[in-house]
Amino acid sequence: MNDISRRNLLRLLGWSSASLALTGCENSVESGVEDVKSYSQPQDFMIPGVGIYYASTCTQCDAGCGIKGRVREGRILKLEGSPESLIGKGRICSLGQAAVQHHYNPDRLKEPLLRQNGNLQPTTWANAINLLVERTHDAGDKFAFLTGPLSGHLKVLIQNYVESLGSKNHFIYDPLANKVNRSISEQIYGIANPLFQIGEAKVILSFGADFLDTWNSPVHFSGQYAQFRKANDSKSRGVLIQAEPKMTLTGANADRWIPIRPGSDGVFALGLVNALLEDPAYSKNVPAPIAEAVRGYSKARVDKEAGAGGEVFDRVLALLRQRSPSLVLSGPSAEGHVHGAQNAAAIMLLNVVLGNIGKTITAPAKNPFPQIAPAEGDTAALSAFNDGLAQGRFQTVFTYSVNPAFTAPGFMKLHENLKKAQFRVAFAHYRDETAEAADLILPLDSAMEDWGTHLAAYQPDGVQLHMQQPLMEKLYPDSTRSLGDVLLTLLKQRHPDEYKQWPDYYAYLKSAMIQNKPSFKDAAEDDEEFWYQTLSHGVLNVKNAQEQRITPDLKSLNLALPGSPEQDQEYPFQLVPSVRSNLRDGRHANLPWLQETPDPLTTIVWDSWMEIHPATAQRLGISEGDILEISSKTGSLKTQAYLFPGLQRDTVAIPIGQGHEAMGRYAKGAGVNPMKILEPVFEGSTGEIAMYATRVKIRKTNERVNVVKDEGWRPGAINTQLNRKIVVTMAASKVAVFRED
Amino acid sequence: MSTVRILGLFNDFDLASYALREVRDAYLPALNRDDITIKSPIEHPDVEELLGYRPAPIRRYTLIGSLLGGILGFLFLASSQGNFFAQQKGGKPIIPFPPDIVLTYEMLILGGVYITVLGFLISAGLPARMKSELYNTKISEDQIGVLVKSDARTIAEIKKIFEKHLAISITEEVIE
Amino acid sequence: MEEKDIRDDIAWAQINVDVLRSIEKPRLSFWLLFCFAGCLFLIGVACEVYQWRKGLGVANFDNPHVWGLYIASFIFWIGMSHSGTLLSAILHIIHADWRKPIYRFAEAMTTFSLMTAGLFVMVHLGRLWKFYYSLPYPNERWTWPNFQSPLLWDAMAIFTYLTSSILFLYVGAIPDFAICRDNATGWRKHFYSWLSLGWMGTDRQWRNFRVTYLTIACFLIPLAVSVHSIVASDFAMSQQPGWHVTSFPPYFVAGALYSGCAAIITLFIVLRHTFRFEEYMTLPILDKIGRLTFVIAMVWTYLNFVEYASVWYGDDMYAKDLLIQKATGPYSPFWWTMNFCGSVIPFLLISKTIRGNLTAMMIISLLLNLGMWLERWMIVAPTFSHGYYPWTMDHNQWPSFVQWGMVLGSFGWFGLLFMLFCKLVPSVSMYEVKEMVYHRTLAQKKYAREA
Amino acid sequence: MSIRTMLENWEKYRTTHPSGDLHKDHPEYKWAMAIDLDTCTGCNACVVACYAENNVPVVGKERFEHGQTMHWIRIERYWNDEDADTPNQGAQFLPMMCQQCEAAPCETVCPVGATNHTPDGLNSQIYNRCIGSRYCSANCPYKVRYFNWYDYPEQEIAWPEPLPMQLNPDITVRTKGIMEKCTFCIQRLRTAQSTARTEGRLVKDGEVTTACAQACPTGAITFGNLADPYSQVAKMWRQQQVELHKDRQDKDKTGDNGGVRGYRVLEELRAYPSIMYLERVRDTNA
Repeated sequence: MNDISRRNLLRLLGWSSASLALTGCENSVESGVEDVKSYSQPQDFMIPGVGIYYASTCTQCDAGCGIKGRVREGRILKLEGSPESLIGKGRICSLGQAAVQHHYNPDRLKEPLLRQNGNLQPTTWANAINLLVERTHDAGDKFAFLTGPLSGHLKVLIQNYVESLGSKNHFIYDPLANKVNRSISEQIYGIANPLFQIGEAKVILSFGADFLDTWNSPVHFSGQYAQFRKANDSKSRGVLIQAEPKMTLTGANADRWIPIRPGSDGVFALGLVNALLEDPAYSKNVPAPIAEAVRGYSKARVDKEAGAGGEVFDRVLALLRQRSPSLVLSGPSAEGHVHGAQNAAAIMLLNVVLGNIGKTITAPAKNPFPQIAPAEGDTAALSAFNDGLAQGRFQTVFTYSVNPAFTAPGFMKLHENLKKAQFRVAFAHYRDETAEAADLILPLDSAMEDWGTHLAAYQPDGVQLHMQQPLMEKLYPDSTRSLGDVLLTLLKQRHPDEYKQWPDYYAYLKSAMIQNKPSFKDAAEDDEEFWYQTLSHGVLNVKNAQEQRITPDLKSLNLALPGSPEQDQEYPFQLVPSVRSNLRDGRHANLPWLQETPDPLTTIVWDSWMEIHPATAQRLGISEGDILEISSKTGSLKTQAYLFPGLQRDTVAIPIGQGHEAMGRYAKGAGVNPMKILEPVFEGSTGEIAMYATRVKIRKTNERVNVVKDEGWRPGAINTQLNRKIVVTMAASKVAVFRED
Repeated sequence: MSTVRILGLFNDFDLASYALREVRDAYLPALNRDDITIKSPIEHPDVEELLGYRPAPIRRYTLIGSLLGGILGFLFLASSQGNFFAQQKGGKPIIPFPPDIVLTYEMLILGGVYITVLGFLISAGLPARMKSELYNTKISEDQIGVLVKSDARTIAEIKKIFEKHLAISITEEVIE
Repeated sequence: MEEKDIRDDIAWAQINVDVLRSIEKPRLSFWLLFCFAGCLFLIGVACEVYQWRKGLGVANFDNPHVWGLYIASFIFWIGMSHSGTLLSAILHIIHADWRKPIYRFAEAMTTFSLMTAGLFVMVHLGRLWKFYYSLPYPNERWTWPNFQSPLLWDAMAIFTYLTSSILFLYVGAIPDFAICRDNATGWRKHFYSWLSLGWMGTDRQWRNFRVTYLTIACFLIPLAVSVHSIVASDFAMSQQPGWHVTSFPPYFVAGALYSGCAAIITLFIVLRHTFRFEEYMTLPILDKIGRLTFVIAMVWTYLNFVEYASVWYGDDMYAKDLLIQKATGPYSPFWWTMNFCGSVIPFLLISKTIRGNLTAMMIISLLLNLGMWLERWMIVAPTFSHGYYPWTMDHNQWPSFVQWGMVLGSFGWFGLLFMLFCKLVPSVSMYEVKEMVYHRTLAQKKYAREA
Repeated sequence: MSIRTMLENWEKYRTTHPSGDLHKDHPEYKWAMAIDLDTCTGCNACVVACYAENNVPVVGKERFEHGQTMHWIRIERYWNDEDADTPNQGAQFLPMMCQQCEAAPCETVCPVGATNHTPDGLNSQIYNRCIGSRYCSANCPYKVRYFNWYDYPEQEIAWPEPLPMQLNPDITVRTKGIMEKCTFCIQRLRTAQSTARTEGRLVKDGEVTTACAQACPTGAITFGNLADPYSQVAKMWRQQQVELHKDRQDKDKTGDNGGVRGYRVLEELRAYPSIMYLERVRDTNA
């Protein structure tokens, strides 16, 4: 590797501007090629009939838990959490378990498809690669790459590739991003993703942050939640208060669930701030202008605008006063409005006032590797991408790990705009909506077959790099490829001299890791040994990662909240496109396990539904199973009604993730997609799509269906225990505390 | 001297019984009372009494049958339960009494009924060969037959008695 | 309407003639009816084939509704069987001679409805092809059925009951087979000679016959009672609300006799009409059965009421909820019909006029049996819909055409058997009618002499 | 010969269960659970784990609508009556699976003895002995037995190629017409037990656990050997003053359990379930 400079090598391998000293490494990386298969082929130490566990990383969501896969006779059977992962701590969620069904899915793409005279025909990889090369070699800025959130060396390769084409159009899109939070945290805390010490908090006030199910790092938070709930002689049982328009799973576990009016989170928070500031103990660390700004938020106003004042307000206030440290979280239902940033700011201000910074809100360790550091997505990226398409600026478009044709709001007309690009390439696992719209579909290895490195955006306790390795032999060895391999091939076309030394992605990764051995392990350790250790443990802890501290900065804090919106007569209801932990943005809709697992709160399976409050339903003469037509300004859809008490009265909720028109046998034709009727409303400061700002009207059709659900059938009533002793509830004050022995 | 069988058919039980009584009172030396048989369309105890006591040992069979059924039944149940993979069910003993008693009861009845029927066939001499005796289809309709087996001389006497009592028809047959 | 009872001066030969007429070569109408029954039966067979291939799901069972019409009909048919025993055995012991013309077909009914009930146990199984696991056959693994299970008691009891009543029926019919033999020609001659075992009406045969017949009758009565109390144990021995009821065994027995008597009335009228048995199946007999039915109906009503009352005052939450559900929930129409047919309709039987009116009696008897069938269904189904566990409570379940088809099929099957019986066995016991007539004449002579 | 066996073991054959002496009933193992409803969030991780571990078939929408679903463990969600207006204290979740009763109502009624009480305290189900009379399910108070109404492995929806490659070879897939239910992951237990036996010891606490307990993100499910007094689960049962052989716990006799949360569902039916739940807690100040 003499012909390329060392600095350049580090850039290629993703360690550039690493803040840790890297010792030189001169060993050849050709070795180990024959090991590529070795982790998925039966080996001499593999006893038939005995399961062996291989470490890897879960890619089902961006939390990035470490997993261990049980392999028998060369087949991956089941995934468990990896105890060595600081995120999952040996636990795993339903979503993660179902990853094997992505791998074995009957609808997986099994061959490259090329659009010839209108319809998609099978083609060869060689042919496909040639096409990619020729369509991109002079694309320059006419090339755009839309991906989901990325981290690790795949990110490096993608970015290197995009820039090697001389394009700046790499869009990172996450339909469920909490971008607003991140930017406001950036502004106030100086850190986009602070750590929330849920286990330490004595009381948690969460504004729609569904941290047990869908928010940030659910499995990690669930582990902390267990501590939070556990009372021992040192600490009492934590109290959870959830304020949100539609009950999430976290809300369902709250000691007090408050159905506040959608978007009024900021008002509620500022009301609390205002009330707290009367006490000098709290007012001391708040600058005067802010104290001034919040003065207006009286209890009365909270009551009027949030619909949650009075006795509830006092209870919350009292709890926050009595119990410290507390923790206030802001979730999607707070950000998803025009004034989302203000809501978030207000909530974080409340944290500052309560003095939670440094106690329950701490800074993560500094990530020394900016190049492989997680790049989180947002929805503004989609808008930008869509605009580019609309203006015809992009001729060649790649998509990977996103399905914009499904997740993009209807008003964007993204499906039409995609047609304006001449050459659309989808790196995909399924023939989903986006793939169907592409000219070239390239089937990728499943997460059980692929290599990779991952760094979590939400990384508790230091910095931990998660390795992803194949858990078994490829199911379709000749027809699916790893995106890393493809990118390397393409990069070799651009810069042969730089990349020729790595025959494939595996070799690239291995040399990369070995290059950076000193930042994880003892530099003296043998390379091969280090590599084997890395793979067998699946995680690498960065040695002495640099600690950070948060110093809240309350200057330039924008708290200008709008008054309560006047009643919209035509569109009387606020639409909540709720997130289902199983389906998320819809990418998991083709997994039978997840379709069959009942939604925790409604117990409905295999379908979509609209939740409406029983009282409201009664007023409108709606009963369970009625087919309703829900229309917004931009569109309408039809789905079944489900009477659900966990709603603010003028709110209705439709879960995201269903309503696929393609993708596979399980997803196709099940339910509806509420994203299609979102209004073109954007968050003021970040330009994010305001997910919770759509207003709808409801029309009852005369169709009716049986709601397919797991709970028992009660004519016109919610599902109760009928006075049987099934689930028993005890008052926290009564619980006997046992000393741990 | 040859043995002869004679069957006299009478119109009703009264005539038949008069005839029988006379045959009985005639004190024919060679006539064995057990050689007299009555054949009738319906059962008629008082006529049979003229022939003196004749046993019907069914009840003995019944007793034996039901005892066997009961005892063997219980032993079978208990021992098979003991030999079935001896794992408890519902926390009950492996050889539980209430169920076994229910089943024993059934088996007792089963044994009783079966052996009784067996006993019936044996003691009623069924199945019988029709050719072995004189028979007339009128018997199953409405006439009463009296069948006597004895030596030729006695039979001649009896024949007179039958005729005297207006037997409808008299048939004789010589056996060897 | 006063119709005379059986004439005392009727010639015995005449009796033979009248009765033997019924087993002559069948008429066209017989064959038509026979085919109809056959079609019903084939429907049942088709459903079973379909269910066998696809699995029980096609019958629309679900969790928790794991039982349905099959078990309900099973109890119904077992119940039907009890009347035969009642008429032939009990009345025989108490020397009620009016039973003599009608007990034969009642016994046949017993036998055939037991066979039908047996079918339902079969089609109910999830793996019919493995039904023999439930039989105690010796095998090298020493695996036996579980004798603790009331289902096994059922199997045992039904087997005993079926074979015993077949024997009872057969033994009781031997003298009549002899009559047939003496009057038949051709293949029937051989057939009946074989059946009559060479019966010649000798004193020895009659003597043993009398004792045997009486003994079996004595066995049959406790047996019949035990059979239906065991069927009741299927439920009473379980733990479910609405089933775990102490009064179930007598309740079931009463119900059984009840539906049995109703069925007898039906068949009585049918036979009397088709075979022109007015001479023998006389209205006075019908009148007696009518009274008997009414009495049993009242017993049943009482026990039914006792069950409700004990649930109500026992105040067991689960059972009480269930009772309320039965009366108000989705099953309420059937439940009320059941109570109406079972407890109100029988009061019509008080009227002598109605008891003497064939049409009325026909309709009533059918209604009574409808009520009794519903009773069985209302015992089985609601408990599943509203048991202990709130989460699985669900009243949406409804039997599919497969289940209904099998119920139809069972009636077809019963019809086939019964019609065959009518053509092969004299459905009126000739020799006993003769006895009856004979004894009555004797009695009258005696009376005349004394006067 | 059978009669001799019977007479020899007569004493043994006449003992009832549970006798009150756990170690007499289960000298080595008594598998049991403790589920903390305060930390159970109802997230369904256990349900999917069970599908993955036990080859539970997916039945699809139509079958699900007919109530013919197969999930061995289900998350139940209850409301209070007053929640119809506003569920101030959230919902009530409960994972319900076979309670592995010590005196199981399902066992006695099976005509062929396909379900029995095993020496290690499980309620076993012998698939190939089952003839599908469904009496066990009829008599189960918890309705946690699931019947194969169809030949689910044959149903296109359950395991189309190549999904069968995921099936766990340690246990079978079940054909139509037989009953199945939660087994406490018996394949895992047996493996651990035989390993321990070959090493001449008993299974250590934490050496084996069920799929649901292993997955649970909040660790709400504790699984272990109740016969081992030092196991976590035994400690919890002791701590919660719940005794296996009692149909009414002493602490409940006063009417106030003194803040000790342990209880068993439908305990009064005297089935002696092996799963102890810890009462859900709500803070009334909130």
